Amino acid sequence: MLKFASTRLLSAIPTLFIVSVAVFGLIRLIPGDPASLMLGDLADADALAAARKTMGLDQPVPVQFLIWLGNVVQGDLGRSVLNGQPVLDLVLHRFATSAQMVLIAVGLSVLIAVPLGMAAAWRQNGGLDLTIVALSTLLLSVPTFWLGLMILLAFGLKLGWLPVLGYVSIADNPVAGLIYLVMPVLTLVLHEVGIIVRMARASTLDVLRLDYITHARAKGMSESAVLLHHAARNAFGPTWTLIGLILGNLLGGVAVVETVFTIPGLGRLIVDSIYARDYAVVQGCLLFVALTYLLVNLVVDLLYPLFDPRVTAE
Amino acid sequence: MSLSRSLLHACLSSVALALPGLAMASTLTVQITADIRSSQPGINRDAGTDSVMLNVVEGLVAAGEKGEIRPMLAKDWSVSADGKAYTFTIRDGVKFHNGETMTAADVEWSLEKLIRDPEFSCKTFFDGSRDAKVETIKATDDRTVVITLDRPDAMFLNYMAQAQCGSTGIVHRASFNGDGSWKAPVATGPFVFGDWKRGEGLVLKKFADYSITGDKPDGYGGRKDVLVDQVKYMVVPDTATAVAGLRSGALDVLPYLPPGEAAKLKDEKDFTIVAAPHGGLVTMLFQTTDTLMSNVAMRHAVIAALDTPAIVDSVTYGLGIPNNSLVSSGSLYHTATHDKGYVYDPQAVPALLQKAGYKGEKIVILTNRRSAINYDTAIIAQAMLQSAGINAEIEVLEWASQLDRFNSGKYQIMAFNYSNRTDPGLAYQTVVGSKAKKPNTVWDDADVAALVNKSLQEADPEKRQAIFDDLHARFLDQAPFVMLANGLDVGVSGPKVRGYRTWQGFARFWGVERSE
Amino acid sequence: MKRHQPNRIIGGALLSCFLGAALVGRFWTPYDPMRLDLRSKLQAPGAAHWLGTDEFGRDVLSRLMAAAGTSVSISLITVFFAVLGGVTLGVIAGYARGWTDRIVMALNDALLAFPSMLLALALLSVTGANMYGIILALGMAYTPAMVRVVRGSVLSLREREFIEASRLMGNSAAYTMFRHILPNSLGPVIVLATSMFGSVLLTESALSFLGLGVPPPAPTWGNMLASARPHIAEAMWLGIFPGLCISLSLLGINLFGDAIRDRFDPRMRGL
Amino acid sequence: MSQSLVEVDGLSLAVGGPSGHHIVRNVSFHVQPGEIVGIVGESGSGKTMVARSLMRLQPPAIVVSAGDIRFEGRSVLTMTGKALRAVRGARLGMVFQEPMTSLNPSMTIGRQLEEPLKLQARLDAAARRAHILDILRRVGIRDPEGALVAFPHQFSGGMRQRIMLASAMLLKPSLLIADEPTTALDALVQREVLELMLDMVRSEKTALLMISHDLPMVARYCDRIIVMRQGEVVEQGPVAEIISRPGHDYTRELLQSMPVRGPLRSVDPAAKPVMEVRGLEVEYRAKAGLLAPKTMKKALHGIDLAVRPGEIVALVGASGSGKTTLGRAIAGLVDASAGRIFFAGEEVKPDSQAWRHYRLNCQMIFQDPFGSLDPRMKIREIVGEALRHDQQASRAEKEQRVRGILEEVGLDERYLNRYPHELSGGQRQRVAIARAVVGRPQFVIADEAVSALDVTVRAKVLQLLADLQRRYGFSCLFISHDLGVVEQLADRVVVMRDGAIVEQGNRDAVFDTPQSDYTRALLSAIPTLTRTETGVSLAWRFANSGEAGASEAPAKALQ
Repeated sequence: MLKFASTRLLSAIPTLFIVSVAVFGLIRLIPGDPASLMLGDLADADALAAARKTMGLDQPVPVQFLIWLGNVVQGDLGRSVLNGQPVLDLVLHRFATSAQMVLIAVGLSVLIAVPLGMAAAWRQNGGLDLTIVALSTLLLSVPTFWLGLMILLAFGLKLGWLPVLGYVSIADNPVAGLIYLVMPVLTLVLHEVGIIVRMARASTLDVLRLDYITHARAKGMSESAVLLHHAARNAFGPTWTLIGLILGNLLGGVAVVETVFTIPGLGRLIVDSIYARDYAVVQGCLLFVALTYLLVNLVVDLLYPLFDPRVTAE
Repeated sequence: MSLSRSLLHACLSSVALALPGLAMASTLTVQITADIRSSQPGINRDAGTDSVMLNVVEGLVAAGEKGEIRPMLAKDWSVSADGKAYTFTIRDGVKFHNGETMTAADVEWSLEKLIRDPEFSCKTFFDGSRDAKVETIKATDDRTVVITLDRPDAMFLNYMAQAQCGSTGIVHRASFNGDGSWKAPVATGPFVFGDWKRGEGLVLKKFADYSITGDKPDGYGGRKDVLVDQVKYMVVPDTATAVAGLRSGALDVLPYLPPGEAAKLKDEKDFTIVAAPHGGLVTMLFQTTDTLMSNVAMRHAVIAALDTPAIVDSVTYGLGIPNNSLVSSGSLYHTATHDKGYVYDPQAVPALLQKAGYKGEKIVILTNRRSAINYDTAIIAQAMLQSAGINAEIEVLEWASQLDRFNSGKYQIMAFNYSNRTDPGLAYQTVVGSKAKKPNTVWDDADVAALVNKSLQEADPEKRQAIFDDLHARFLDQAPFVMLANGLDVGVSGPKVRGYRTWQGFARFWGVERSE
Repeated sequence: MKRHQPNRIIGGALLSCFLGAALVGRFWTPYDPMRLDLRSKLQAPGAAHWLGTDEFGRDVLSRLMAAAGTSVSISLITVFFAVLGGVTLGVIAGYARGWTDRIVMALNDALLAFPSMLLALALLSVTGANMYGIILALGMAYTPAMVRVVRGSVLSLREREFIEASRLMGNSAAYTMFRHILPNSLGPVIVLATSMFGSVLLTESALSFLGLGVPPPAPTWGNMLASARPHIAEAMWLGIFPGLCISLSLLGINLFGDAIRDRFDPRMRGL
Repeated sequence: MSQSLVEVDGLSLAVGGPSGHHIVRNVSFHVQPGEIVGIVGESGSGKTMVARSLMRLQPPAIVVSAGDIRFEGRSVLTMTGKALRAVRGARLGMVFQEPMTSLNPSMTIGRQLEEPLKLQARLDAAARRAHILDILRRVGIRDPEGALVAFPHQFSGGMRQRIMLASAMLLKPSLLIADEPTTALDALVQREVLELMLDMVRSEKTALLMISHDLPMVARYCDRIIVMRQGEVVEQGPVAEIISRPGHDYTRELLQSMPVRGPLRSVDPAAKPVMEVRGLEVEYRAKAGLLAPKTMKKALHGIDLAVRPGEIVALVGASGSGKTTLGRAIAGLVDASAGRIFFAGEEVKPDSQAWRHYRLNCQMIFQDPFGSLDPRMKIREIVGEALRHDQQASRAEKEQRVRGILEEVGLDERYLNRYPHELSGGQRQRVAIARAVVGRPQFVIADEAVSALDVTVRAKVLQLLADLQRRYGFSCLFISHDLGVVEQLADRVVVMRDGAIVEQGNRDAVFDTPQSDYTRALLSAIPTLTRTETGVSLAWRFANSGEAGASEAPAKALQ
């Protein structure tokens, strides 16, 4: 397993290299640069040149890339041109914020969606099944920025139960931190439940067809025991892989939800940094996001044998 | 149900006590759409940063309500006969936030450090590349500072007071770390720079030892009474969320609101809308070197097709005042001459188009989504141009990309806002120049450039008035771009807030009260 | 055997409804969807404007009908490019294996490691927000998933006996590829494509929300929804109708997609 | 007569509600305590659904539309859920066909065996464990302690079926239902598992209801037989009576379909071989272990084999013997690591000119008629594709040949434009045969070509293959694990084990006087069949010997 993990990590290096080249090139292809943004309509040629020089943008792009790469290898992701903070600190701090929200949301989604999906599969084609399928499809198709605003208006404004905006880190104050997370998490949960229910239903249907389910019934087990002890774990495998993909994608930041609920997370940092042409931050973030994605999927693969002992981490 | 409801409330309110920012001290909570770039005034800044930092720092002089220069840290000043030496006498007993009393030596050190900093955003105002060069800054005694220039410069004090220059604010040595890097501002303003959580917001605290001067608030000068314990800025990028926050009481002031949003809140009694035009320009720029737009008849055709008052009315939801002159509507120089503007005359368009030899070529209007005014202007203008037979299309760019196009001059028509220019001369200076030297220049005319320079060096108001009248006539004749209105900043304050006003687009928090 | 019959019918009905609206919308709408009427801004649904007017006084129904065409074609073309790219690269990687496979998959993983939304955002900043930019950006963002699916399907098909049978008949690799492997890998491709179709609609909407969607005045459901957001309090209809269009068309596509999946899934067919 | 253990009375089953399509009609039978009864039928006969409905375990879409099932005097159909669950497992045990899917892959053997004990017996944990270890030992698991914490995939198919049996017999039910319990297993393992099962039911006095398509097997072990076809019972009675004097045409047809040895054809032993391999070896890269370096594993050890013109050579052996690998290596689907292949006396090397000629003259029929036909092509395209590289024939001629050969395999014009999934298994295999022979190859490899087919269909397809072979005179390498079929068809038999040839010779020599124990063990699994006037009589060779090659490696991973 160790060997598998290390091989996978090694094989991620070329991928990460491609990511860095792509990010570096892509962001420099975008018109506009941080110098002109800082100067706004005051810009003239001299001022721009001077600002670019202090930002290190006067060098040819390949040279900039090599300098950056050299620093990255030594663990230095550079500093933000926007506010001079070390990119690594910035990324880690923002990631922690996004991650706690995403992990809670995905965790809850799984807890809700998997039983629903299983119930739908168990009563395939029944009223319950049709309702669950239709509802999950509907949830899937409401844009999160819209859903988020509705939730904000309902719980924050109309009912006044929850703070409309602001953010407190769970680390600083666990109770308050959780309260601020309720609405963003709810938004994410409603969306992800839609996706996971469909997968859980499909994989449960596959499993329910198999003989060991009949075998379990033949042993005299009750329906709930059959579903819980025999179907659940085996049906969870494909869902688990999907969860990995969802996590990998969401941990890169949920820019929209973070914008709606004023959460200072990684997604908003990336979007803001793209808008601000904060090259070092965009590069650092996307490299980090790619690494996270690869790591999450590695962890998912390493844990897969828990749900299906036939699969060994090879 | 009601029991559980009240339990929930009890639970939440006990939590609320624990929440920072909801503590009992009187706190004014203010939206900012983006985090500040740095806490170092004049260096690494943008308009939002200036707006926050100018509550913390002060310069020797400040801009007054109408753009005139007022004393701030300087009690008064004198200019030598040759116009090259400025002698400032600083006020007694002004305290820095760390409790130390400000001396002339502090001023010398601070100005020297800022003006010579290669990253100073107003470097070109003071190094001779635009106007005069600052030769020396000397503290001649404990209370006197002398600044000498290489040539006379009528705008020098204006530059000193500019917000983008951080009002050339005076900071204490303790603002820097031992290695010379920036730490945090230790300045003289009415608010002390407090806790800054990057990406979330920051807190300014009342400065108890602030030395009050003047008798009433006057722009960035005058009397500054702090009536709250602290101002808490929260980064809320989404307008709809911010409005919800205002309604729920989580936010007290939204200093910058799209006019459309403000218009909706206008009729609700709880909210106070503050709208004030400033010296900025709301425009649609023409690229006069473009094959199509270089034709004056074409530009006149476009202008004739636009019902500019209707556009202004619509994009500002009735809050803005149409103004086709670069002399801002609030300016002393805005006389009846400057009320003469464009004539909406769709019937005249076909003739003008024919004269211009227009054959239905596509014209692209660039705009962005960051400014609701730019965006709406482009949409309405496009519809008006289309119906007048001009084949206009819209391209929406992300703001930085549009700025890049602006700076390189690569566009046909562009909806664009200039930031606040306090003096009409500065407004003309911004748009006039040589495209060869500076591609983001809009109006490239040597005679006009000479006139603009003259206006900047002229101190006599009557002579200046004549120059501005002449410039406006030429502006209408040459139509280098469409001037729609002056910049408009709309803010809103919540039910508990008293005394919040907006001025020149800045959010100042002295003189603002919050009732509990 | 006849699984989810009602779902399939509902799905088909919804889809044909929207396609019909898109088709009609190309030739006729109650009002000119682009015409501003600054005097009748934000009018609630009524006799004159069945679905109300927007913040520029444009007729919402007309815009929805016009938008159907734009939205549907953006989705269709994007998915088409994702399928084209995905099938080409996936087939090459799956069939060639070895180094070609490794290089294609390393590139693909790199693309996949970006959240698709952010990739689209960055690409759109380069190309500028226009229909072609969106198609390019979303096409690129969606291609990697398609490559993976096609490659997986090709790899499993390679082991099937009818592929060996083709080799035994003396057929070349290229022939086997196009005649046997390609047509048989289309099932999962179609399934993924239907889900992508809906996802494009949503992503385009989210991009509009972040400021980079299809530029006005051309309406899409996505940019209508995004620009309705500030008016949610006093003009709910501005958001509800385009939102309903997206939701219902997505529902239609998903239900229909399930039916297609059943049709293409050999296990389902065996039942 | 004592009360019957099971009484099925006029049972009808329908899909999707009582008025739906009937898959079982008016079935009645009974099982006495301790009796061993077999239900025989081909696919679609409804035998499995009848068996499952005894425990009310049929899929939810299938409902009982008429009739009654009584177990120990109580109606199964009207039992409450609780009562039913008390009967399941405790009084009624079941063994399923597919050992790969009938045990939960994510649960240890120990827990799966413990479940029914927990539910139905009042035993403490220690007693349960002792009981489970005891039964695992009885079914022949060598390391019962280790098995408790092992997962199903760590066992071979035979071992899993033993575990299934242990699970079903754990509570000493009064009836064991075994649904095709050994069909998925190798002939050798099949017999071991069956005999173990019979030992156990006999010693526990448990009645056994065995469902199978394999008439000889049922005949060998059962007291009574129930023959089903298309949802109906056509005949039932004591084994000896049904076998020797079948009362129904269908039963007769089943018996007729059983392979029987024909006269031995003479093949000129001096004739130059059409196809010959010398010293053929195939190596696989063994999966590298955690730290172990990659190693090569030999699947074939220096095989010499020749097939003469017009000869049918059968390649037999248990699974894993290398017979399929040999066939695929000869066809060029697997690269040989050593050795040479000759065709018509000339050596063929991959990618040579001779190879191309060989390629078109050596065709193959695969086992799985689902997998070997491209599901997206019409029948005419599938068969026509084999003529793609024939430059001489015109389009019209090719079309003519396609139609001709399809007619020969018994598929008329209506089938030309159909897709494989619209055909039955037998029809598909006919298409596969048509495709293989339409190009008039000189050599055909048939890899388990009839193994997946029903008995009656198999007989017809075999007959077809034999007819075509006679007509076109191609040589054939017939790979099969089914010695009955081989006995009917082959001229010469080659026995393989562990990648090497154990024995070869003409059919009669190998079948009548096998030289190796391994061959003898293989032969002991099939009956010798003699047709009598009214039916058949069955006899078994080497009934109590030949265990030598039969035992399998314990806990050998199947993957």
